[in-house]
Amino acid sequence: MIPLSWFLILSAGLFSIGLFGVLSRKNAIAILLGVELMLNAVNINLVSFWRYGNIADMAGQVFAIIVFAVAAAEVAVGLALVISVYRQRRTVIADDLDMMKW
Amino acid sequence: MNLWADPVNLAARWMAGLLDGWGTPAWLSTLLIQLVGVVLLVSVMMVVDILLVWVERKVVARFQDRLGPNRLGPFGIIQPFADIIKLLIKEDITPHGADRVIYNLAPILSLMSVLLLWAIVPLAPVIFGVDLNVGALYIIATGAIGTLAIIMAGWASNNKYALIGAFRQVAVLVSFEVPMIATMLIPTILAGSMGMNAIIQAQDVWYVVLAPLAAIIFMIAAIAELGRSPFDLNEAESEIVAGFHIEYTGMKFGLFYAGELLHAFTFGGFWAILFFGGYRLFGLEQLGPLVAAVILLGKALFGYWIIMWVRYTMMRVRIDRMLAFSWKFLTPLAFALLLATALVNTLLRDASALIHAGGMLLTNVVAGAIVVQILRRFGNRERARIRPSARSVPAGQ
Amino acid sequence: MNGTQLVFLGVGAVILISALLVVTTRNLIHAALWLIVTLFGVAILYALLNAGFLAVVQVVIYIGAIAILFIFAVMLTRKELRDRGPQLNPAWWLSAIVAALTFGGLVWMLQGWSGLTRSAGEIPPGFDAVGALGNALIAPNAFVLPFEVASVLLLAALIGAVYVAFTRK
Amino acid sequence: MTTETLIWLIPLPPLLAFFLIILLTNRNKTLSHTIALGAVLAAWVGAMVVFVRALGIQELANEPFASAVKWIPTADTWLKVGVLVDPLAAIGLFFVAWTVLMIFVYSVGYHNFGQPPGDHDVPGLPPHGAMIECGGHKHMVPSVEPMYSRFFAFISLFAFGMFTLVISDNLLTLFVGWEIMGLCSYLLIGFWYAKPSARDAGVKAFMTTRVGDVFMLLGIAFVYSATGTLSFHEIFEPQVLHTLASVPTPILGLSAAGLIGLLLFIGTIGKSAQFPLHVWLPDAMEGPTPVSAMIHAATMVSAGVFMVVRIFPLLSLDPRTMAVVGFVGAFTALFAATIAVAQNDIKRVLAYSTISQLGYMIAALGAGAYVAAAFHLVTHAFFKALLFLGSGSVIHGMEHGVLHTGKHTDAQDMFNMGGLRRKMPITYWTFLIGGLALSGFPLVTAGFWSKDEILASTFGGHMAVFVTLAIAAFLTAFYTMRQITLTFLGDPRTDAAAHAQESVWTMTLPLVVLSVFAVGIGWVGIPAHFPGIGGIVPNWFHHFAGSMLGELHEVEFNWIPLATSLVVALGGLLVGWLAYRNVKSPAQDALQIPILKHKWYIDEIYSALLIKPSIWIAETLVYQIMDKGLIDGFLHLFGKGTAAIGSGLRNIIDKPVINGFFGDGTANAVQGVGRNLRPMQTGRIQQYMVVSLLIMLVLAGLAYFMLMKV
Repeated sequence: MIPLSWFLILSAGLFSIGLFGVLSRKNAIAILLGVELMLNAVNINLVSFWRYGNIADMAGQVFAIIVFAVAAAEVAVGLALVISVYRQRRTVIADDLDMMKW
Repeated sequence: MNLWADPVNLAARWMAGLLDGWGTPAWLSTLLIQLVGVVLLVSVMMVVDILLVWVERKVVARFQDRLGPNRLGPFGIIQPFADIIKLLIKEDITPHGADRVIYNLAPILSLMSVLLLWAIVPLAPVIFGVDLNVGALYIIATGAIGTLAIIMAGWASNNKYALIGAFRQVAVLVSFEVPMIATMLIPTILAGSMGMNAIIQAQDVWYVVLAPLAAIIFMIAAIAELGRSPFDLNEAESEIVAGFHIEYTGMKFGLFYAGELLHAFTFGGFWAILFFGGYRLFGLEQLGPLVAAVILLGKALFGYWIIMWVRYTMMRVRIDRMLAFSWKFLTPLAFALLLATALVNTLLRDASALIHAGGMLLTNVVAGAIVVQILRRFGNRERARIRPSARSVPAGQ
Repeated sequence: MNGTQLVFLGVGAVILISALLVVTTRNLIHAALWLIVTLFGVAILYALLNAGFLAVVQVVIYIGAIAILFIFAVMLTRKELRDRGPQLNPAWWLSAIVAALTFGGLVWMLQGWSGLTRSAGEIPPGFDAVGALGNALIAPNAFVLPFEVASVLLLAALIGAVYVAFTRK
Repeated sequence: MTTETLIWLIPLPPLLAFFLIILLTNRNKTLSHTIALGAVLAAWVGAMVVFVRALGIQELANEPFASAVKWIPTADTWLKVGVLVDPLAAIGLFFVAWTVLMIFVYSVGYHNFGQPPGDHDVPGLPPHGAMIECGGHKHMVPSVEPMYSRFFAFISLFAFGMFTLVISDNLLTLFVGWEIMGLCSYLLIGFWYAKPSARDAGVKAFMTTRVGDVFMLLGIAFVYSATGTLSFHEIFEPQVLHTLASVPTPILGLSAAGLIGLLLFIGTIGKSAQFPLHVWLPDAMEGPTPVSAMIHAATMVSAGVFMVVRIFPLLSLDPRTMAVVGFVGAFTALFAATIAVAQNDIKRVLAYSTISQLGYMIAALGAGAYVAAAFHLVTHAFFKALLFLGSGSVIHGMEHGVLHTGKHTDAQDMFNMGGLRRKMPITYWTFLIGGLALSGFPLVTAGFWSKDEILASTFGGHMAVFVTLAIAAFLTAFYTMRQITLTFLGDPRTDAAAHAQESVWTMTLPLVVLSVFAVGIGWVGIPAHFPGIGGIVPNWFHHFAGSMLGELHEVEFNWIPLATSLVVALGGLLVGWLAYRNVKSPAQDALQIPILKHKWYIDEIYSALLIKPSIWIAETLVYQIMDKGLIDGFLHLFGKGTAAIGSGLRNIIDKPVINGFFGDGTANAVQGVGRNLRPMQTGRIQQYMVVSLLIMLVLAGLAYFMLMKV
């Protein structure tokens, strides 16, 4: 059978890749893609802990579902923001959106 | 256990024994067996699909007061094969600037999404790919893949019309998925399970009796998701030449076409499963799995016929009207029905089947009456807004 | 080494590779599509973990809604259909180091943990995960409150998104 | 419900009513008086239940109903407050509950509830009456009191104070109730605050009683410092009393007990309007009549006596204190009586008679006649309340007449009355009963028994007191008869009197009830060996109240005091009737001699001795010279000095050092730092994330090494 470590390491890798995407991509949408990857990594952890822990305790799956909801909300609002920013400033490059600097 | 009572499992067991005889490891043999089953199912469906081409063309002809294909074979039954040959031998064009991989992937996905649906269709109590306990959700999921295919096609074609078609498809899907899920949940509530088989087994009384409105809404949403007229905005010929598959030629287009037809047929099947008792018909299914399968396919054909009927008799709707129709009318209605059903079902749980059915029907009738009233008001207001001189339509017309 | 493990390894490889492509491909549409592949892989992982419901929900929500929204947004936010120029920040190597450090740290922490190599317990016969999940979501002594809060969050997100993206005429 | 709990609950309803009316129902007259009456009725029920249960207990004096709670933590003990119902408190509860209830009922009628609001009535003035249209012709009718609800709120608060005082088991809560009543008395005397006379009367009453209260507070403090407790039965422990009696004090060589008794007694002098501090009571008649009846006849002024009775064991330790008490009481009795004979205002006569009757009780206490004093306290409460209410009814009737005739006649001057017995029979008969009780008409009236007991008990040792009281009794009978004659008998001397009419039932009913008590209450205290009827009714009161003191000495019967009381009572009544049978105007009144009319010029003397000097001190000495000259001068000087110092400091230290260095310097420094750090803020969110993550990872690694490796 598959040991728990496989899942965990896999999700760790996925998480790091997502993190890299978030930190390094220029395009705001791409950053959101990275965020999605990270969320999925987290979900893998949750579900595998559910499976490998007490199976009658549904906390893991419930958390996963709530992560789904959060992800959906985050994407909806985030993309809406991106789109409205694009309308305002004709760009979605994160580094060009630095009105907050000195 | 004989061939008549349970052909599939019999064959599977026979094959397993055979493979063991050859000394294949267990997991490999299971894998192979399932593979064979899938191939079998898919090929059967493709054959059905080919027949559907013919059916569609004949029915269109009848609707449009023509004869339709009638040269090749009896009633032109051979015509589809001719079509397939034609498609196969046509030039396969990939437009310049197209995203080659995605462009070629799209038609496959689109057909795949349809075929995936058949994995959970129980042709008979013992003939089914897999009895998912989340079947209803599975339908939506595969629908999502279909949409994905259309978007890929639209985007990869590097063509404005195609892109517009894809956009429309996404908008339609996102907005019509909601009432569809809501109405799918009504049989789920009544049967207490999402599994297709369980739903069918629970339908001693067809759910079209218990929830006619839900059936209607489901059908409308299905048509919208299929992208067939009057909701065929993703390929509205007169506006955006052929929508997402404008650039496709030869067998790729053929795949889209086949996918579309089979999709319609499949949704007819699901309509039958969810609301018309699936393979059950007055105990006839007891005669044997094959009879049951025939019954189901017949019902699916009936649903398909309804879809065609709607398709060839309705005008195309404007996109904004369509979305408004979904968000402002279907979705609230579907959710209201969902609530009412849940409530009544809980109230009448312990009542006799007759009372239960009566209560359900009554709920639906009342809801329907209210809906009709609302629609009349709205229609009259619209008329008054557009043509103040127009007289409002009195009740009963 | 048996079937499931093979499946897992394959799926894992697909996931990681497609994820890497998500964060590196120049073409955003491709990135989104690769994301979809990743999500499929994750869904299969769920299935391996006997969480069928989550697998299907993963497909419905992530692929059916989120990924398509991404593609939508990508298409809406570009002047021409092609992406030119580098898609990574000039300082991408730094973030690469950070990510690598994170991964290393996580793995290092994990291998220090005792329960790492435990294997899954047997699923008791007749255990209905979906039913249990549903009960857990609406049981007052379980997660009904987070569930409701999540629904409110979704509503707020809906309204907020509409408001933000709305073009004032 | 246990009796103790019930006792705790007795004072609460009136307090509740007070707050309810003040805060909520002030606008609604009906609701207000319903609440007040309901509350006082509840208190009445409670009191009666407690009283009856108290009667049921033998040896109530030795094991009274008592319960106490810890209130204020003192160094090592607790200051406890609690309730105590012994025979005395039971009696107090009895008459307080009855009179208060009666007076509440009476007030409803007295303030013309149900009449239309006046045309130009203003809050703060007595109602002028309303013009109503009736059967074609207009005529004036009494109008309802504008501040009706307010009145009931105040008397409810007063009832709370009185009940608290009666049931309290220690001096402190007793004092609290005492002061609450003082406040209410002030508020109610000045109830019609737009009348200057009422205003001044209120202030006067407050000031004068304050004088007494200060001394009383001193006494209480002394008690606490001497015994470490304020609870009665702890003070009255024999050894405590013994120590108190033996400890000498620097003042006049009095013992501690004597000094304490004296101080507390001064409080009584203030409250019960005894001789030097009696001046406030007559002016207090400016208030509405129910107030005069309740506060200034039945309950509050009795509270003074009640307190003295309470502390009697303490008081009786020192003969000199007793002598003072006796002297003050006797003198007040006679002195007030002499003034009363010359007053023309119907209420003032009663006021002075109240003073003199209180003097009676005090004198009796001074003579050691504890039981007699308590007895007279009760009877007097009833018949004096009756008399006051009667006079109020009379005034009411007269005001009717005044309104009717439209002439401006003083509705309180007895010389404007006459012949009212036909107009207002109920008032007449009840007033007559009250009068006879006051003047001690033999055998039938309560006043006779109590007074006779006092005279009898003073006869033996204290001859002077006995004689004084006898004369006072004669005068009492005399002016009572004078009052009755002038008011009710003869013919109407004015149109107002001619058109007076009987009051409403809410006013007459209390009169009747009280008159029953005024007659009947005496029979519980008939001395056992009184000739003829003695011993028919057991001398219940004597046993009950007397059980408070350990030894119980029934006064041995003697003919002389009996004869004296008979003679003075009957004689006084007869003389009064003969003298005023046909007096038509003040001119024909032989007793209108200035010195009596002006109350022995006490007020004038006070104003000359105290008020004018104090005003002079305040105005000239303190204000002009000290305040303006000295203090202000100093202050101005000081102010200038500080201003100079301040400006100096500002120029030397503040501007250069503080502002220049600390203020601007730090500001510039911060600004410079900010200017140099600014480029860090690139506005690029990913940079922020990278940096923060790096730092976090490094810190995490460090922390891990620190924690694990060490």
